[in-house]
Amino acid sequence: MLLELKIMKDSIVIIGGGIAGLEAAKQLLTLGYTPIIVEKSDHLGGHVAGWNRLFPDMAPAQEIVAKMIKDVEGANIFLETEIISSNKLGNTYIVNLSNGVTIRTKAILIATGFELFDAHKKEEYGYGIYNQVMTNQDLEKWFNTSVDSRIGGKEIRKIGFVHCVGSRDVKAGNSQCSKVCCVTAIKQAIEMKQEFPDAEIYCFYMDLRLFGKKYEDFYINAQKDYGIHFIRGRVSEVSENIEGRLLVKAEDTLSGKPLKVTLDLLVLMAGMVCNQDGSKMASMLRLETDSDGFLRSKDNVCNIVESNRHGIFYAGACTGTKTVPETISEARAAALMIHNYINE
Amino acid sequence: MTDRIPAGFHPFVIPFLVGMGFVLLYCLYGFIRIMCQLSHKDRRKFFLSFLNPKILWKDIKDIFLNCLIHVKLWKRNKLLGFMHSSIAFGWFMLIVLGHLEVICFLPGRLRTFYYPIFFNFFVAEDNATIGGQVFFFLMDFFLALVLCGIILAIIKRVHSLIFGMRRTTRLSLLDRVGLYSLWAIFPLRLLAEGFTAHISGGSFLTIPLNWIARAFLGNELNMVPTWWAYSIALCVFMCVLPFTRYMHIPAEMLLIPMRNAGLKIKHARKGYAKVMVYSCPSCGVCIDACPMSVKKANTRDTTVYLNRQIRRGNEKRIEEISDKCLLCGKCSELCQIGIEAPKIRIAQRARRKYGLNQNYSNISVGPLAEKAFGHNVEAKPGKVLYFAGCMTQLTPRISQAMESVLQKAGVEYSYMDKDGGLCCGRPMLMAGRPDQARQIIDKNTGIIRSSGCDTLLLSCPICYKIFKEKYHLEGIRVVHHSEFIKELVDQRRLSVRFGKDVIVYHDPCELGRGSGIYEQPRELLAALGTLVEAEKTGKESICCGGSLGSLTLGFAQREDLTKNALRNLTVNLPSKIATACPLCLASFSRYSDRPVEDIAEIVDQRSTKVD
Amino acid sequence: MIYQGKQKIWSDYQKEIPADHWFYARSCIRQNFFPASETHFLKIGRELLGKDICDNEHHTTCGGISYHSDTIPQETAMTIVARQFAIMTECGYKNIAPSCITSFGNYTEILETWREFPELEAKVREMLWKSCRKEFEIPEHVAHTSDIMYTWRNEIAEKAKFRLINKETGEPLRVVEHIGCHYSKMFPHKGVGGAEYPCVLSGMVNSWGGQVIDYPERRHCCGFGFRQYLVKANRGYSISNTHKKFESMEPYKPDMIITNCPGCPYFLDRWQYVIAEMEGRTYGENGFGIPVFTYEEVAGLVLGYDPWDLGLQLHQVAVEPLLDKIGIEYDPKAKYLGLNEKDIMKPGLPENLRCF
Amino acid sequence: MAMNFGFKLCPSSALNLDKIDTSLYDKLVEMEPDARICMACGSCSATCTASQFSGMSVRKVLLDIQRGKEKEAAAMLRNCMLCGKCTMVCPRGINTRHLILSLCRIYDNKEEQK
Repeated sequence: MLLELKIMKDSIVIIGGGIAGLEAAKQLLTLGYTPIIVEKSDHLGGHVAGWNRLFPDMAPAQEIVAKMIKDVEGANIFLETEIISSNKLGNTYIVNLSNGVTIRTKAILIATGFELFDAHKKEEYGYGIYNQVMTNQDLEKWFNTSVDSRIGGKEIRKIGFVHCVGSRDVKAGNSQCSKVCCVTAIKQAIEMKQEFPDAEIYCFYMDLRLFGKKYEDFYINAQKDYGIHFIRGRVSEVSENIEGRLLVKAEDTLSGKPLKVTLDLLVLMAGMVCNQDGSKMASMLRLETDSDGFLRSKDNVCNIVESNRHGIFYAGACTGTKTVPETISEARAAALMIHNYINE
Repeated sequence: MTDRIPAGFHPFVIPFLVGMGFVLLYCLYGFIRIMCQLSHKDRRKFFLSFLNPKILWKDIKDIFLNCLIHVKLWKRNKLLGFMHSSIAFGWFMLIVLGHLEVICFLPGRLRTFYYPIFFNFFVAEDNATIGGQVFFFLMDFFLALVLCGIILAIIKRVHSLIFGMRRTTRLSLLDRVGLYSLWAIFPLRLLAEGFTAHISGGSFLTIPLNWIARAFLGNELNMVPTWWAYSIALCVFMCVLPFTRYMHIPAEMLLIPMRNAGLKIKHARKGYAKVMVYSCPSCGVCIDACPMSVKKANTRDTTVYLNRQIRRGNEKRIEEISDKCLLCGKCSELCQIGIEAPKIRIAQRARRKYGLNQNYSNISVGPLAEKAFGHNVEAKPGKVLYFAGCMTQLTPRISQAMESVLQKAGVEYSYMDKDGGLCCGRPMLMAGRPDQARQIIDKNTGIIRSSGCDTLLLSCPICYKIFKEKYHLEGIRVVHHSEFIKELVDQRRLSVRFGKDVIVYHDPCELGRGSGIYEQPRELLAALGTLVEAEKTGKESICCGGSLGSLTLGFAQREDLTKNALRNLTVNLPSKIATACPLCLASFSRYSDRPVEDIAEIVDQRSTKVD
Repeated sequence: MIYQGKQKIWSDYQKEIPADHWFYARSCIRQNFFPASETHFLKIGRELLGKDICDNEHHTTCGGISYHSDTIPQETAMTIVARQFAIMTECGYKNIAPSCITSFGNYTEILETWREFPELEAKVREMLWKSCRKEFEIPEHVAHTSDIMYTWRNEIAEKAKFRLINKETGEPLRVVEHIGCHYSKMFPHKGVGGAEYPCVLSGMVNSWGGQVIDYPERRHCCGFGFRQYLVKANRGYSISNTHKKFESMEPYKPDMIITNCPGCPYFLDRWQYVIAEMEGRTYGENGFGIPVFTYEEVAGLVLGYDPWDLGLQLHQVAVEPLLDKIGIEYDPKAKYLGLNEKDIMKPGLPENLRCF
Repeated sequence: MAMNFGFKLCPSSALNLDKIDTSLYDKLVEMEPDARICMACGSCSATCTASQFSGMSVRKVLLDIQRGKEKEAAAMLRNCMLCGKCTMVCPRGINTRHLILSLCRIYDNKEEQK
């Protein structure tokens, strides 16, 4: 009994303090373990902490994250900390952290998540070059803070959303679909229409992939109630006209004609790519990368949360694009898998 | 009976005279206007019809039976029939008897116009005559009859369900004024005659009233005011009459000879249609009849309100109501007056101006016919041309079953629209665009003529109706597949087996009410399984909700209609719903909890080739 | 426009350009239409900056025109290019500097193709040997002559007599830079500054005092497009593209256009005449056109060479208003005098486009 | 006088959303809000009775009037037979039949308004 208890008190290293890490930590706490969250940034909650409202029910992201953070009060949390090295010793891993702490753990959970595609790489869209080009993440930040030099200076009459920026694009290094951008674009388009009721809003899409619960409703609402224009065609280039407004070119593939429109704001739906720091750390742990650039799971159908190495588990977007609910479910699954692994 | 007032006049008759004069002038004016609106040909037809004794007799018979006795209402609901005929016939008899009294006793006063109405005020009873007693009795009897009717009418306002009506019409303000004044006329007459009964004589109703009144009131001062009140009530009623539903009384008397003369609706708002609209008594039978009424909001779009809005000239509502209707024809079928509401609606739709009009001049018949029938088609007696129609293309199981049945029966046939054809033109017609429909009809006629067939077989009742009514296909028999298969079975070219299915048959609007085919499909189905009936069936069957007649009803708005029609069909727990229309099939299949099949499919499953 | 953003992109696309020892590959079109431009590139390089540039008379066309006009297969183009490399190798050079953008694109494309498909390279070596008995080495560097001029831009600026500044107002001249499509659109990393915001010409303009304008259709093709012009039935399409560019740049009131491709200056210049005569539309001030220059011509002008020595009389659009603006002196009478002072005759004047 | 070179400027086929006139579409949307929810699936075109004669497509009509191409849309609309098949198959439940009627109504063509 005593021995059992000792094992149960094991520490488990969770790399990444986003929603996957937080949720896994909460579950592990409930199961009686001591999770140690190692987060390289200065805050918990990852990307979600910077967002405003979440589809499909427009739940406030910050409240969700705040609740998740509150739920992991018993865990050890190291912010602004990275893993320097890790060695396997028998059944355990010795993990050295940048803050000098060394942890001996039976299991490591990788919850390093994703990284937003660097929209600068799509040079033709002029992110960082034109004053009125922003990303989905910038827009979420603006929803939260109402501060952004790109919005508010001039009157906004026309807004464009470019889907698939850095997704489904071999030349941008990511041939995969980032899954959530379509619904995010529609959500943000609706929110912008609410902010600027007189503005015309255009969504430039290649395919609309609205796979999730109630996502299609967003699409219908956007069309019907908000009059958002959907133009099937990928934006080919963006330039600035003499008034400093954006001239956007695309093909209207449904008409089979080139199309241009002048806009006051262009929002790029930057896709998800694997977190590069996470990948580096994964290669340090001798984990493999899958063909889509994300970390390779033991099996992509039945065993997404397990890696090919004993004692190393995954949760969330480090293994591929995930929605928030998928990430949370996966974090719970990972916690259970870790529990089973330790009790093997 | 002698004159009580030597002058034969009292000022209280003035209101009545004013009201009567107004109504008569108004009706005369209305009649002249209507006549002017008729085309020359129609006007001639109308007046000539009175010279035809057969039509004249029919006019008189129809007016008597419909306007006074309300025979159709009796058939629908006895209490409702009694209520209407007691008021109408009773009042009519009061007027007739009043005149008879004047003729019998004071023939010199007949030209005063008001004597027959206020007879009892102006006369004094002398030595009681037998004739007088008979009249007194009859007058009291009919007054009692009318009063019964009025009481029933009051009850109906509160409890319409007793009269077989779930919903009644919501009355307009003037309608209410008219209604209350109508209600007031007869009790006031009773009072007035009661107060004068000791002078003018009375019978079982008025004499006791006179005793009571005189016992309690004791003087004759009440007499004149009650006659005034009676006259004023008459005046009010007649003055508002042209602006209320009671206009139906004179209008219907014009409508009946017009209909018997064979007039047709040419314009939604003029002539015959106008008389029809004014003939609507707002009884509200069409509200319950309307399949859309399953949703309360739709009740305001039923025929009674269309008529009312047309009378008011509310263009926006007229358009809304006209466009929304499914054109199922049930209101028209149940209408006591015989108002052809679907036709009025189509005529109304036809008034609309379009900035862009369809034109099919680019479609040439030759290549289409060649595509369907090949070169050198030989005319052959007995050869059948099968036209599936647009809607059947969306329910290919019907056309497949039809082909299979035709093959089993060894019928030689051509398939006109196997690779798609033209529309039949009925939807265009229903949308109120007869010129465009005519173009389509002409194209199709060309194709049919070059097929060499002498029978045109249709799977879709929508097509069937227009092919039958609007195409000029002399020498070619137009037949719906339910009739045709029935014939094949009767001629033993196809043998069918009885099965264990319990089948309910849904009458498609265009086939049943639209084309009068009710029995053939039922007889056919009875040979295939146990036939049960729906709650409302035949002429009263409920539209599936899918009708192309409605222009504005959206997909979501039709759901409740279809579900209600299904509820009606399944009261006798059938295991299978049979229909004979691709549109009904598609509508019902969407929501039905049991299989829905076309009659052709059921036949195909249960038939074999006759060796 | 966020200038820092552009600078960041420029820094991402810097190619290695050796300072000296180039094998010069001439351009078919430029030799004929802008002979002075090539001459002045050699003159500036050799005489002013003391560079070693080999101009060998045995090299030929690169085959680019025929290749892009679908008249020869790629293997033929490759063998022609291989022969150029062989001559370069024979002359003892390792870096090739084509004067033509199409050649530059052609060389780059062929080298990239050989890198992907070495068997093709082997085949071409065999074909070259069979046809000419020549062998070649792959050049270490391929740089367009505008790339090289780009590296010289600051030295030229130091030695310049004039700057791209309006003498009257002191304002920098508004310059449209037009880059040949085959410069970096196919291989962005082979161009200075990449494909979206190339800085090869804008770098020169900025160094020489001008101001580059960013107009919406700056990436658009000049309209030449080989088959689009060469097949007469397609010429309407060719000129429409040029028209689109001018319509887009016109609101910015550009003073001049600088180009680095053989076809572009020719078509941007001549189509202005055709548009003026067809539509009555001119794009410069006072009924003139917008003068179009090669980068060598612009370098020559800022260095103070005589405009007529630079061949500017061969332009359709009159250059004099611009020369006046900068303050460059010229002798109007000498405009149509040839090298030997002989009258080369004045061309007829167009109806709508103002010229001298 | 314009000189003839044997070739001409060809007008751009590009759709300029800044310049196109969408008043017809705006009017239609006011009458038929469902016109907005078309997702261009093409069911209507595939089933259209008139399409075999004319290339009629409700999807294209809607797109054309959104892009200000009223003439092209009108050419297609003239072939419609109002058979209602498109309404039957529309996955978004758009009352295409009424939409077509409304559109025919608001076309500003005085000559045809007989």
